[in-house]
Amino acid sequence: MAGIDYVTVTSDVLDLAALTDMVGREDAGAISTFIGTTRNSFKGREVVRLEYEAYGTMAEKQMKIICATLREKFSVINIAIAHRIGVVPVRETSVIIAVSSAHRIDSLQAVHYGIDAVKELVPIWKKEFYADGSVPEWKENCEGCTRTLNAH
Amino acid sequence: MAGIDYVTVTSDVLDLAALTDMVGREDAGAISTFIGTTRNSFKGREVVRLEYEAYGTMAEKQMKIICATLREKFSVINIAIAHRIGVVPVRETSVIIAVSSAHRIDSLQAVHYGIDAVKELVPIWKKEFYADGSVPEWKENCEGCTRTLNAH
Amino acid sequence: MADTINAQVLFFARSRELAGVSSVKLQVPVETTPKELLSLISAAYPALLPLVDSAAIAVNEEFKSSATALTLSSGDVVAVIPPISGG
Amino acid sequence: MADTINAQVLFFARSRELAGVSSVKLQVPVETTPKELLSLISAAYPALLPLVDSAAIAVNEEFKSSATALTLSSGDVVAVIPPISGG
Repeated sequence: MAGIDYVTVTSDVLDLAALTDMVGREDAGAISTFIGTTRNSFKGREVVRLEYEAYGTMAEKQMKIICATLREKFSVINIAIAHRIGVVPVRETSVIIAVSSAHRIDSLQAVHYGIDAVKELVPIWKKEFYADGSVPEWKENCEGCTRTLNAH
Repeated sequence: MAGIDYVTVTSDVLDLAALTDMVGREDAGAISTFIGTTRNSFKGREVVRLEYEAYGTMAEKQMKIICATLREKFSVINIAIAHRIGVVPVRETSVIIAVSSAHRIDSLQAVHYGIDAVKELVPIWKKEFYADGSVPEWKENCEGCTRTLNAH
Repeated sequence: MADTINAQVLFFARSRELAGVSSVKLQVPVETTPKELLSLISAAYPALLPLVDSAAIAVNEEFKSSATALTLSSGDVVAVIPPISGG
Repeated sequence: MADTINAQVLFFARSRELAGVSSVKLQVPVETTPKELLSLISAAYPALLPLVDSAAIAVNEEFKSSATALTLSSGDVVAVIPPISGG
């Protein structure tokens, strides 16, 4: 039975319960999720909020590629990848990955792989705003890394 | 700042959103969850429901031990482990583990370790009921395994 | 004869079904092992024999290894723990 | 002179802020590479120079490796992709 690959880039608040319910299925014994939230600090500086921007159409394409890769590597049933754009205040959710599988190891590994892949391959950017009023900064998931992006 | 170790064995429906919100915290950038659900089959036989039974007080003690182990091994903030008892119909949730951390790898690894530990150490049992009317069976997480339980 | 105490013994899941009870009081040795306890309990409840090799023993809500030397006291709670299947 | 086309170039995040625009039309060579495109785009928008070494290029919503030989067509969309930070 073909599984769901649900992807979205949205300015709406993300609904964990809805996404988890979406990936559930009668033959699934396991659902794993990852939820990225806005932290109140970064390297000692107080963060008041994050603002996200996306190349929306390409981001969703890249997410579909990630779904296909997850299906190649793991025995999964349904996949949901959702990313929020616009302002995301402290404690709120910016990204959710939810994956279902018959047995737990597959969804656990798939979610881990999936969030790493999102952070590497999906054209979305966050800008950090600080309490001390200093200049807001565009962040990089891979500061100082050797770039592997283009190998894909 | 000391973190939450929330554990519960309950006949109530488990609330993923509430548990996830419980483990969230301003300094958490990541929350990972595992949700175990009732599958509609086991080795080719159609399952209509599961019934769970627990040695409740000991189960919660063992869950607290698991929380302590997670804190030794991973840099986590808050932990919630909830297990449902009584009838759990197909697609419904029997167990939730939710863990928050500053960075994703810790909560991802802690949840994986945590569900494995629950399945190994927490005195809860499930009985499977089949559509073909055959005798319901008490399952074992570790059928044919060398028992390591008592080493703990 | 070695000293004995009157211990509360709990049964769960398959052990409860086989024993036909959830809880009993049994005379057990003060100095014993989980292996010995299982033998003794299954002597009192022969229907439990199929579980003797796979069940664990918990004393006061702590798992005890099969050959651990135990010293039991009045009021101790012994549980017969069949292979678990939670999660 | 080699053939050129009028490509749509998109800017995001820091590249959008530095360029001061989200989208422009630029004459670019039909035969090119991402590295060459970045040089050409930053010649048109010198404020983008700090990003030349860290940005990637996507053509029609696909990442292209730095030295990949590209053949562009009318209507192609080129995006300047700063280092990403989603998730």
